[in-house]
Amino acid sequence: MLEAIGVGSIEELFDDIPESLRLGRPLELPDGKPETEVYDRLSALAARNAHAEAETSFLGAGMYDHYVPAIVDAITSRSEFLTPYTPYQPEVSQGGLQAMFEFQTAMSELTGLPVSNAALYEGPSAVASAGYLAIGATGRRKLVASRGVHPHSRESLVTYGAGYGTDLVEVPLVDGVTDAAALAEAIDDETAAVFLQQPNFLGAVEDIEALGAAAKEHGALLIVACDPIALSILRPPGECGADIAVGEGQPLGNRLDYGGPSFGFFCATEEHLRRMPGRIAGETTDVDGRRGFVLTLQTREQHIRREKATHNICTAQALNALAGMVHLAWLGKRGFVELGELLARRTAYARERLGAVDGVEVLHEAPVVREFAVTVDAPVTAVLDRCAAQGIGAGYPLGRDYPEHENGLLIALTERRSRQDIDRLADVLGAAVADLRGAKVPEGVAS
Amino acid sequence: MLEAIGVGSIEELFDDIPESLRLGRPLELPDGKPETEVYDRLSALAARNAHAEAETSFLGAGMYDHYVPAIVDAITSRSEFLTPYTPYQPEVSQGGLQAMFEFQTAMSELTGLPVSNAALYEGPSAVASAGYLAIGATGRRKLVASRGVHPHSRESLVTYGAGYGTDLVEVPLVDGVTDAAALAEAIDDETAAVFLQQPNFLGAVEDIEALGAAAKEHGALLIVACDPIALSILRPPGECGADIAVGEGQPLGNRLDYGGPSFGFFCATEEHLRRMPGRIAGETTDVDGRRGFVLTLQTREQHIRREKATHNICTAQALNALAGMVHLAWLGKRGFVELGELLARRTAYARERLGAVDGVEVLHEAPVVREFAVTVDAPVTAVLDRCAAQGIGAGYPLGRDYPEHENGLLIALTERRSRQDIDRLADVLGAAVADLRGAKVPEGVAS
Amino acid sequence: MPDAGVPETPLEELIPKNLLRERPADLPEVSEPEIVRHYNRISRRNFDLDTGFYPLGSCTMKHNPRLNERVAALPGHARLHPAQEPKRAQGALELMWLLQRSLAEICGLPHVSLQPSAGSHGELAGLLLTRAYHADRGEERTKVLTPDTAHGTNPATVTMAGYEVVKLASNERGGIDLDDLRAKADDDTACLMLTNPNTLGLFDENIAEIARIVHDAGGTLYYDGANLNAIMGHSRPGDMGFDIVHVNLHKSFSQPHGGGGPGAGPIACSDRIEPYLPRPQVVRRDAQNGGEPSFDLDYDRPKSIGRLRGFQGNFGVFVRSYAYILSLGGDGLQEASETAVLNANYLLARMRGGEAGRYTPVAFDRRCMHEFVLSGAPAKRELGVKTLDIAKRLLDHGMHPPTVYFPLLVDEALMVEPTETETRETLDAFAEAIDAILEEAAEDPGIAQGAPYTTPVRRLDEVAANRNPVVRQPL
Amino acid sequence: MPDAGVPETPLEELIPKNLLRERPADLPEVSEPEIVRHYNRISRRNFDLDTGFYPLGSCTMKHNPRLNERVAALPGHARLHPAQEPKRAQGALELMWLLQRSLAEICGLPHVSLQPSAGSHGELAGLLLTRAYHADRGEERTKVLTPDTAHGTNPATVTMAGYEVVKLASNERGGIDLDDLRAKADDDTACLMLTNPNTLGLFDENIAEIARIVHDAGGTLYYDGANLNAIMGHSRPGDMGFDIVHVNLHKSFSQPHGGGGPGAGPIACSDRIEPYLPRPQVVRRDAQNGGEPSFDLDYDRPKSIGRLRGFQGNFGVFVRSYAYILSLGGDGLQEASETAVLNANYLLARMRGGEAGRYTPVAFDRRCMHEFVLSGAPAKRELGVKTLDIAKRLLDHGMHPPTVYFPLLVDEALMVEPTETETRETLDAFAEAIDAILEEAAEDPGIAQGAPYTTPVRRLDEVAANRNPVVRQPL
Ligand SMILES: Cc1ncc(COP(=O)(O)O)c(C=O)c1O
Ligand SMILES: Cc1ncc(COP(=O)(O)O)c(C=O)c1O
Repeated sequence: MLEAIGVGSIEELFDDIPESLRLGRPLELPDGKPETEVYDRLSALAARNAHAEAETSFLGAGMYDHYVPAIVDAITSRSEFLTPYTPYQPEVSQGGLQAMFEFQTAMSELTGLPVSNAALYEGPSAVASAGYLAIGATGRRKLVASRGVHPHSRESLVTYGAGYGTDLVEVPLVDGVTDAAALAEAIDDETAAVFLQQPNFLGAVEDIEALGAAAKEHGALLIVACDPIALSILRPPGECGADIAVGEGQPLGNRLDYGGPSFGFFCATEEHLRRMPGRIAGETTDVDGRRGFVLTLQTREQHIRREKATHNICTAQALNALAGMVHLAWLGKRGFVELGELLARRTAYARERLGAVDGVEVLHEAPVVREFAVTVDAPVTAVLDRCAAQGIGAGYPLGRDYPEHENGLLIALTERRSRQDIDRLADVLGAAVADLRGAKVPEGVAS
Repeated sequence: MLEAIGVGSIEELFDDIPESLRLGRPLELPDGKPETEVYDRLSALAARNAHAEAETSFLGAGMYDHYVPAIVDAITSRSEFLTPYTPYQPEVSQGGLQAMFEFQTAMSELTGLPVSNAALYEGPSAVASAGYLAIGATGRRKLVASRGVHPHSRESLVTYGAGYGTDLVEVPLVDGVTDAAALAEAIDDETAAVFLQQPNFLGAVEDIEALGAAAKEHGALLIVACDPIALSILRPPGECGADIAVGEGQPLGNRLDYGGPSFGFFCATEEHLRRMPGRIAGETTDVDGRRGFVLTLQTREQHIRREKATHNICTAQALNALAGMVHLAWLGKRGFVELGELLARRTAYARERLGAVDGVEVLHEAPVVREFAVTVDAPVTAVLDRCAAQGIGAGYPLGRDYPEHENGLLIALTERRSRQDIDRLADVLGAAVADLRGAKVPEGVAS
Repeated sequence: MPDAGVPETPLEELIPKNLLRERPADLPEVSEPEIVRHYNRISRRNFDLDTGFYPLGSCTMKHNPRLNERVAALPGHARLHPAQEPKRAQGALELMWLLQRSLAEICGLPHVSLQPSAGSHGELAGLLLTRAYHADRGEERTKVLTPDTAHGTNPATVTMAGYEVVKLASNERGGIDLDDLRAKADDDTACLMLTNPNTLGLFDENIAEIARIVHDAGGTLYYDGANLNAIMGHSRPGDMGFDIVHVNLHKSFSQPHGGGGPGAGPIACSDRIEPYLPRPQVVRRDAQNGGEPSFDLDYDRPKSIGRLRGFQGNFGVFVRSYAYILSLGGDGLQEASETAVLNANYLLARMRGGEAGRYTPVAFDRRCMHEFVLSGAPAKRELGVKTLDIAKRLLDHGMHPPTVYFPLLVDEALMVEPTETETRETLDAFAEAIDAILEEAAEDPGIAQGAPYTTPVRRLDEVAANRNPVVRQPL
Repeated sequence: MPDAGVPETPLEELIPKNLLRERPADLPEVSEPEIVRHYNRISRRNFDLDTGFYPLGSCTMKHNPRLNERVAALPGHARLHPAQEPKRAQGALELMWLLQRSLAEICGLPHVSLQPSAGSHGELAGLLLTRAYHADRGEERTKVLTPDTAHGTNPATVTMAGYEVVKLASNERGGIDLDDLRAKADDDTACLMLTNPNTLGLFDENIAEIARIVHDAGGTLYYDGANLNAIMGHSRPGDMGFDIVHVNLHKSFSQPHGGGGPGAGPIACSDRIEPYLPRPQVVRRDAQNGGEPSFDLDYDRPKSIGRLRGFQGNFGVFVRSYAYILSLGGDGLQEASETAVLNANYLLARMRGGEAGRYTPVAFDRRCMHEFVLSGAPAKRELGVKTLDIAKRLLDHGMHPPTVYFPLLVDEALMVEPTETETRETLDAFAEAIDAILEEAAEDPGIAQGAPYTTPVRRLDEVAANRNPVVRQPL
């Protein structure tokens, strides 16, 4: 091949790189390894994680240990879905495009909003992207968010906002839900958007419609971040006056994967269609009149519009969105509702059961779907360690994000956590609290 | 649908079953379970097995813990290979047929015999099937087998032979290999076939050609069962005068799976082509002159020839044979030889290392490829328990199959067992033997 | 390849040169991406159940749940060595024991051996059991009865087991001709092998009488379980009088067919046959002190026919089938059979009308069980289009043809088994495709005769392949 | 659905009715086999890398080893909750730390954050870091320079980060016009974003001078790592003077592209940028008492720009890419780049001749790095066949077209990136296909203009799709 090129060595092909900029030494990385050794090495690392197969986990806080049906893996691992790129050539990408179209349909159904994109990276950055849209759409720069919105989402809003100079005003919770009066107070005619979360971070179901009225009044967009699983039974944001609904898609068909990859969804009213971020599949016909799909409204996108694009996103999370779609199809119309009902009932049971444990107090009494908060009467980190030693991941400590709930604990359920698991949690947690009651947090333990 | 059929209920469709033969009660099995619960139940069972991911295993005895490359799973899990049946309609089965053809080519290369079928169930029954062929081909009924042939193969020969009334004469081993004189003695003009194994059950490489001479002399078929991995470096049976080579295919691309499914291979001289058991893919052309493959020589088979068929096999192990083929392609011509060399060197090292351990004696000094035998100076079952407690599966106890080696231990290697693993085995085994030396086997422990 | 990590001794110093290979096996030498592309490409030249309708009669091409693949791949199953000490393989042994108990309940027979690797292996086991049973009674019998509708493995097994085949005629309802049976069942009869419903998809109502005749003659009754999918939870071979049953886990119990395996063919049997079951047998041992029971491999079976293969059988298949049984449950298995029978009867009803009713009428004009057999004789006679042509033309409709030319009893047979996992829409589409093919053939039989046209290759020259076999790539 | 196992309280008693859904989401209601068939069938309407050549320029469509999927799926990775306490997620944190160290070495920059989810996310991080860096110095700069060859995400990111784009011209060798740069780099310049080799596949030899100019003006230099595959082990962005780099793990580090993601876009940076890196950061803490080091998430970063997303980033992608780095090793990565460059130059050399040389000449007549850009302008002019037509006709040859109409600088651009995992045979076949298409077009341009013909659908009406968007299935 060198001969065909007309060079004497491969080295020569790198001649354009100035001598002084050549590395001139091997990379300080170990030499390549055979597959079997790489497997062993990665297995050894994996073995040092307390994963949800190894402990009974009640961790949630935005990502949930749902059962991912086997067909999700079977379908997403097909080369035909796994290895192509973005469907730039629609004639040979109908599989991916149709899956996107189906996904958009499903997300539109879940959120009650007419248009959906084909997914963004994940939840919090989707919230931030919604903020970006709101600023573009309203020409205003103030954002108002309930403290019920996921802390990661609020942080992302601040990070993203640093670019275009936005203010984020946070509104407190009372009795677990957004303080309606404070929210109304915070919204003014400079407000580009109001952010709520459904259910909120503490698991409470918000009255979106009531809360959103103030946003409407001032011409601010109402943006609702939601748990897609909860939308099986909750009134969809689109029916509560939301302009945009976004969220973390992980609970739909995606593994925990220590936080990613998953997908973010982004749905909106018709009005915002041409401002949407990300890919959108649209239906059309080919020259022979056959139905087909293309990436549509590409003039929104960076590869066409460059600095005038509505967002910079390019590679997104198509495969994860497909996983979500397959999961939804597997659940089916009825099964999806049944899942929501199951969770609501088990969660109600769990809250009651835990609330009855000595030293454990329910943090709020607002309605919940699949997650609820308690306060334990002992240093929560130590309590969590005790539970972990018994093979139980008891939940997410609220202290870092909500200093007002120093010993707060967020407890999440999925269909994988049975009543027996809940009862065991109550016992183990109760014993740990009883033991540690009155104990001081040893210094340096709280992280 | 009932209406279209013209019945009032599904029950009616079962009217042909006489009332007295209806079960008339639900099956005494638990009710159906959702996928997540079935997964949990099966996981719990799996967790109670000491598998080769959980312990460092030196178990072999015919099945080996080789690394199965990830592409084997990727390819064999494709619906297109996983879910069709036998390629009865070749026009839409070219994928499976071509894979069979490639497999036949590879097995023919490995064994040095010109024809191969597309796989049988597994090793020992393939040995028995070779015996059946020999009886048909020679019209004789006596079978002679070295005690170096896998005990399961010899047992299967006896089981199968019960049908057509054969005698199995067993020939002992000396110094780890088949006793040549005794073998020659055992073979006579009534002998249909002589069975050897390469390497034999104790891991020793046999001189097939020398041993086979007596078979030739008396017109008996020489049938060699072989470890396909060892054929990477050993002289192929076809070059040693074998008429038939068979074996257990598991080491090629198949998981341990507690013993199956794997595949058996079956190769022979041209002369036996029309007596071969099982499917055979053959090359041909279609009406447009394109190259294609079909199941060929079907007049050997049960579905065409019924009681005159050369064997009764129907469903075999096509997917496992494909796995074997993919593994071989992944290893490649050079890599396959390198694997054999690696094993031979590590095994030589291991035998020397183990032999130097106090209380451990090498059982034979014959050349070995990947498995060797020792005797421990303590009750072997207790020794194995000690090693297991240290996370080491030290090997296969020979006592049940070879009472003359009551405390014998067969130790197998694959590329997954490193030098460090071998050293650790030596240490742990040595310590166990030292501890248990002179101890009596507690009653009921030896199984 | 990993580093050996040990001295690089020349091979000849480890193994005598005359025992070593002179030239390496001529395997492909290609990169991983090329291997992936090669197999992905050729895979697309296969028709598969996950992509289309596959009504291959007698093969029960039901959906293969992917959950089963997932649980079979758990390291605790997939990387468990078959020679692991039973006390360190309790999960696997318990699973096998549970599967044995489940199959025993489904078959109505108390004992199960999971060892046989497929149906035909189970058949061989069954006849060897029969031989051992008679031998133990000092009897030597030489004949096995099989109906003319029997699957090819039945007579082939008879020969392999050292018996002689005696063929039984069918009666006008597709069942066994009782007079013929009475005439042939005698004290030389070792066994009658039967499928019920039989390969015509018809339940033989005389089964109790048949059992009586065979048993009175001193023979055993063997149930070929290929068609068990029709009757799960409704009727049990053991209750019908069968002594030995094989079950095809790759049919009724959803093990994927893999392009021709793997499968498994466990056998169930009655008390009198039990002593002869293959070795080793999975057993449960109750704890002396009220603790948890344990599971073991029992080798101490002096009357056993011995081993039929290595180790404990196709365990990976057991995992899948046990997962399937757990998923469906007793209620679900019964429902599966009901839906299988419903689907077959619906399709049959549809095909009684239209072109199909005229040119490919049902062979025995009864209601069917889980499958039915049509005769393409009128199509051949009146249209000049053979069953083979219809089958090939179906390929152009994107469907796998039914089993053809079997059972032998039916002229130009088409054996259709839709299974319970197909939708009504799919059944309708199949009926319509057959009608369309026949309609088209009435216009121009040449189209079907030349079919298929849209497949990766077209009709292949099997005669040339047989005459001049090329069974490997030349060097 | 599992049994709730708890009281079946009516939903309205748990959640006020006005907060509940009135009608269920209209999801499909189909059986598992139907779902499998549906997705299997539509999957075959995709072209994919595992089946054919995919020389999509700028996208590095290299082989995706299946080993990586296997290790990513280990329960210790796949079922690890992102909020697991760091002390109970040591394996994951160590893996991330090791990946950070590996990328730092490859990029030649000491610090790495794995948080960004793709290249464009990394770009946004880069500009936010730049802003924070300047702000910390009391500076407010408003402009970001991007060459006219820049990928669309660069200018789009500039806008999102609240900056203004200033475009730089290219010189006659395809590099940055230094005079233009000198003219535009001033104290309002926040950053220059650059790809090197750039999107023409050409290495800008003036990079040291470029860095000097930008740094002298007080700006930062951002490296768009999309083309890192050209130079791994040969040259490092950090050594070239870049302050911030993003790496597309889905390009150089073999994460499968998934039909448009997932990917990951870790960033590496210099010491002076480090204080501003996103939060939390994975850190190693050495044990006080000489024990094993431990790994942690460090939130205590007061100058951090904060979070760009939830939790710790696309960890599953990290597992795959780390497995890839381990598999190849330092030596293998260097060799990968060499082969990528060799393959591109070989293909370019082949395409300098024949019809391609005449109708689709290389845009800048130099040797290339890992990809090259052709101009289809002569083909358009002389044959009436546009780059789009050539691309569509390639589909009929069973190959994926190169990237087309990018970079914008090149008229009728065709951007070809073969990658290191393709064989010479494949490259030859591509060159031959292009020649054949052009030859055919010289005879009859209508063929290419009407292509493709053999694909699941033919050319689609994108105008109609835009004009009247149908973006979901109507109810
Ligand atoms: C009726 C009948 N009997 C026996 C068999 C043989 O079963 P197997 O293929 O599992 O050996 C089959 C299937 O192929 C069959 O359909
Ligand atoms: C040169 C260049 N820059 C940036 C990007 C954006 O990267 P990503 O798609 O990962 O956001 C791409 C790829 O799509 C690219 O090719």
